[in-house]
Amino acid sequence: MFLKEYLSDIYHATKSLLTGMKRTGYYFVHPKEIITEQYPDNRETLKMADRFRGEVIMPHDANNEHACTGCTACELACPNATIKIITKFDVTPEGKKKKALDTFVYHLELCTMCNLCVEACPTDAIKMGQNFEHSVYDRSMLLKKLNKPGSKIREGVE
Amino acid sequence: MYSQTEILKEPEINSSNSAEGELVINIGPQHPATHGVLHLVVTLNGETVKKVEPHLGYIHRSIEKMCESLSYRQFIYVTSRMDYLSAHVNNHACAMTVEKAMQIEVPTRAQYIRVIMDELTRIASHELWWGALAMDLGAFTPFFYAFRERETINDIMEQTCGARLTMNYMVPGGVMADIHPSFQQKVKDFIKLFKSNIDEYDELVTGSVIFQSRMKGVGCLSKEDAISYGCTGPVARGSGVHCDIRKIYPYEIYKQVEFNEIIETAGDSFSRYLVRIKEMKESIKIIEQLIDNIPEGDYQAKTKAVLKLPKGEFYTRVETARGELGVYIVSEGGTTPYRIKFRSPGFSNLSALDHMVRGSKIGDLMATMGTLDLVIPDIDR
Amino acid sequence: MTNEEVKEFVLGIHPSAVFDETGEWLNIQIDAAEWKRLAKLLRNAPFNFDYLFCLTCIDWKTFMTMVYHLSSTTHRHTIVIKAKVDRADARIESVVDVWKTAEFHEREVYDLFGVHFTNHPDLRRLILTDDFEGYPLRKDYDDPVNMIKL
Amino acid sequence: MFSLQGITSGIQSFLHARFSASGVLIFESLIVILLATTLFALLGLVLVWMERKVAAQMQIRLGPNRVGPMGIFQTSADTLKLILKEGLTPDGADKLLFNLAPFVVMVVAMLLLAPIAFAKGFQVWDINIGVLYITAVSSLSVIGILMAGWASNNKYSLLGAMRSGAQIVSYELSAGLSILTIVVLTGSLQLGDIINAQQNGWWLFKGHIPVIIAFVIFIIAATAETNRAPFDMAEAESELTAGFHTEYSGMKFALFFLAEYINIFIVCAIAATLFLGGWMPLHIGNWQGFNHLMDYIPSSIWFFAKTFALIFLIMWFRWTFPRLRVDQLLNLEWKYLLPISLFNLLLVTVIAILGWHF
Repeated sequence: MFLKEYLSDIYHATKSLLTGMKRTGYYFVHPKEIITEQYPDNRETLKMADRFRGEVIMPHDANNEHACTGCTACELACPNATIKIITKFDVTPEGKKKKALDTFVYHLELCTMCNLCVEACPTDAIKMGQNFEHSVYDRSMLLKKLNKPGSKIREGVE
Repeated sequence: MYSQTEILKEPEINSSNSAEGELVINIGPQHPATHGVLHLVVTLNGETVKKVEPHLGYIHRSIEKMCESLSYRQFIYVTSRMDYLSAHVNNHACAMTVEKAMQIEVPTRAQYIRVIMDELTRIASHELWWGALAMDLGAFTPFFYAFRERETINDIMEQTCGARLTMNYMVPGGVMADIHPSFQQKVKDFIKLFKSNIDEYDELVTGSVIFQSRMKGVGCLSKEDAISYGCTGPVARGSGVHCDIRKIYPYEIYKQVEFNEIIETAGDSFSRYLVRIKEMKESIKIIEQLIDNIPEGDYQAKTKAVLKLPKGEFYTRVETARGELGVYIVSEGGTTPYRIKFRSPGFSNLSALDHMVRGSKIGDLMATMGTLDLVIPDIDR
Repeated sequence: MTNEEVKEFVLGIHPSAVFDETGEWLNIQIDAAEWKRLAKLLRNAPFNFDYLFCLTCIDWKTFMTMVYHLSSTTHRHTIVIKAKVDRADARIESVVDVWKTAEFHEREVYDLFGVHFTNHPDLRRLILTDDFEGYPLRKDYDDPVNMIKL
Repeated sequence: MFSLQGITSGIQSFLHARFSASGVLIFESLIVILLATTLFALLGLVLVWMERKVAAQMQIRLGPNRVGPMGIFQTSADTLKLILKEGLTPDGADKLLFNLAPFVVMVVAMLLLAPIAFAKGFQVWDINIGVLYITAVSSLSVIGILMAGWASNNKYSLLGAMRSGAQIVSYELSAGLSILTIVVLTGSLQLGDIINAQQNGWWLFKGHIPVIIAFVIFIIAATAETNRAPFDMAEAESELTAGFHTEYSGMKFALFFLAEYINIFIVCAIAATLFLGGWMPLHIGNWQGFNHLMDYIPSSIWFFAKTFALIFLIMWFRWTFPRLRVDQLLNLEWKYLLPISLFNLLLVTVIAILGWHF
């Protein structure tokens, strides 16, 4: 009886090991199953999901106009002090002073892509961009100004 | 904070009690098997483990203190950084605590989405654990097979939540955005892929005689000890403790879903392994029940811009992939929590490690640690 | 098993306990000195509160409160025990021999709040370095270098 | 037919015509040293590349694919990097032993090269106790590993070295016993004789089931002796980070790394020689036509094909199985492999005495 157990032990052990080898062997002879993505080579075909959060961007239209009123809702919503909004006072044709965005400072190096600023924005002035290739040689290069030079607020955005 | 010399100072090891013939080795903070920066001071007698003493804190960010200065909308994203493999579930627990305190009714659609996301996260987490466990035992190949499936989940997450690991998708009152139009199809594709591939796991690892001999009878934890050490999740369920929060204190729509709480009674590493493998299948069952029945409606309840919790104490428990996560908020009525405590599952599970591995071999220490499924940021917080 | 039974039981041991049922679970405010005796009795029959799932501390600036969340795996009942400890000389008896999980949790609280647990088998800093000064989770702790203020 | 035998005898007669006997010996030694070193370098590069490619394919990856076509120059680039790296010697290490250890391991691997017949008539030294020589020399490599582990002054290294010692000493037994089955069948310790005995069929096919069992045991023991997964207790990266070579860096590490692969090559070459006929083409009994057809394939190709097939098998093990625990490793040897190989040897002896083999 002992010998029978001993032999069946060996048989089952060998069988289980061969089953495992069959699985790896299967993949060895089926190169089609390879899932490697050759990243820098596939940049042309690489499409990020449209909701992917890579960085905060401020879309500008053809007239170099954005929708940011400088209300600082995003600045307040940000948990990491990533956003700093510097406002200025524009003078409207009627002669009234109006608060407007001067510079939208964005610290990419502090950003955790939590999307809270985008959620907080009442005018949809900012959104999440899909660019993920952020590496630079100097940390200061991660400090960005989101509003383009000379841009102004779009008509009708309050 | 520290001067250069202090950092360079030799780490102090409890050399006072190392008797003749005992060897004290530092496993970690940089070690292939500790999955992060866990530092174990192991006292050995030859190959036999005499004592294991975890030293924590290498990745302590004091999230609890940080949260005290963050608003109730902001603090959720930080919790993704605790147990990063169950980021969704952590966010979920926090959102639920806020909802409970403010009595916000979450729309049914949001509840469905949340539960599906939770279960996907659970599968992804268990996949990673499976691969990492096999790697701890010296088999590299399973890791890649596990990641193949996990990648599909990450793609689904990326498409709907916008991020792959730290999603911050749950907000008080629901979820941040509606599901992506192709979400349901992608999840169904994943289920199909997963069902065809889960057998490979058994072929490659579960059935293997080497794996079984490494796992069976190793790192035993009795039911009483599991409860006393506060173990939860698959660790406790492997010892026969009924502790699935989804079953005993159902939240969201878990009450309406049919699934089994997986219980194994042996209490060794292999039963913990089986619990997790079976749990993945149960999670698939839950997703299958929900994915086609997501009701129409809002994905987010209307909430005020600034959330203020009433004065009081609020505690929520959820089941993460590693066990019971508790969020304990003490509010003074302001916009930020007065004190917040995260009862992390890994912390309690780790405390049982010493008890489990005393007297076994170094290889068993690795196997047991692998089945505890430790995520160090979750332990350190 | 109801809250009333627990109340009655606790009052029998510790007459000056204060109860609060406004929250989700029964809150019992006790004296720190009585805690260990009560813990042992609660752990055993009839209630069998064998599962200590959360052990933490709250700093109320003038005093501190130890909070123990206890649950019974047989009765599925949860209670919260609170014990006031002095802030200058925070001291409470350890419950490691009642619930083993308390060992790590107490060390964590000792580390971050500076509550001294008497009779703890191995009360050392768990997270911070042994020569660290101060208790970071106390409200008056200030670290101008590492803390980011918004 | 192209044959390496022609070249070797050509060189020999060329040298004999010009130099005295001792001069010929010196020249031949120089040639052998040159060839052996080249072979080592080439084998190291090829085997490491092969391992990475095999692993990648099994792990549904591509593997190295940047340096050169299919990444074939990847290992050359790695070697270049390792040569350029600083070789650190830790404080408190026994400097002499620490620096000597990689060379001991390497020299042992080189010595083992001597009796191996790479092709018909292409052999450094057909010593008449070839098999004994192999078993004796191969057990020396453990000294290098123990030296490395001890001299590093590192607890991981020490544990790894001790494990390695226990392991190699035990697995020598069953490896030796499996080799003995062939010696019993052939009646000679000389590798040339063993190969010639397989003229009408390889021992694996001629010797019935006992030889197949011996072959399987030899492969297992060889895997263990070369410290390869699932028996890589000495390195066990999840337990001992890198085991006995934890403290090594730069070229000294590269020597260990190279020696591991050379050892694999050598044990596989020995297995191929003993069980699969070495350079002997596949001959089946007295099927003259078939045998002649097989003879058209050069003997060196036969040898390398067999060896690399066995190397692939060992790599296949590595990328499939989890690692054994140290006590299970010894259990496997003492409870399973050793009794089986003892019994097996008895069977083979009976077969050999009664002449039951083909």
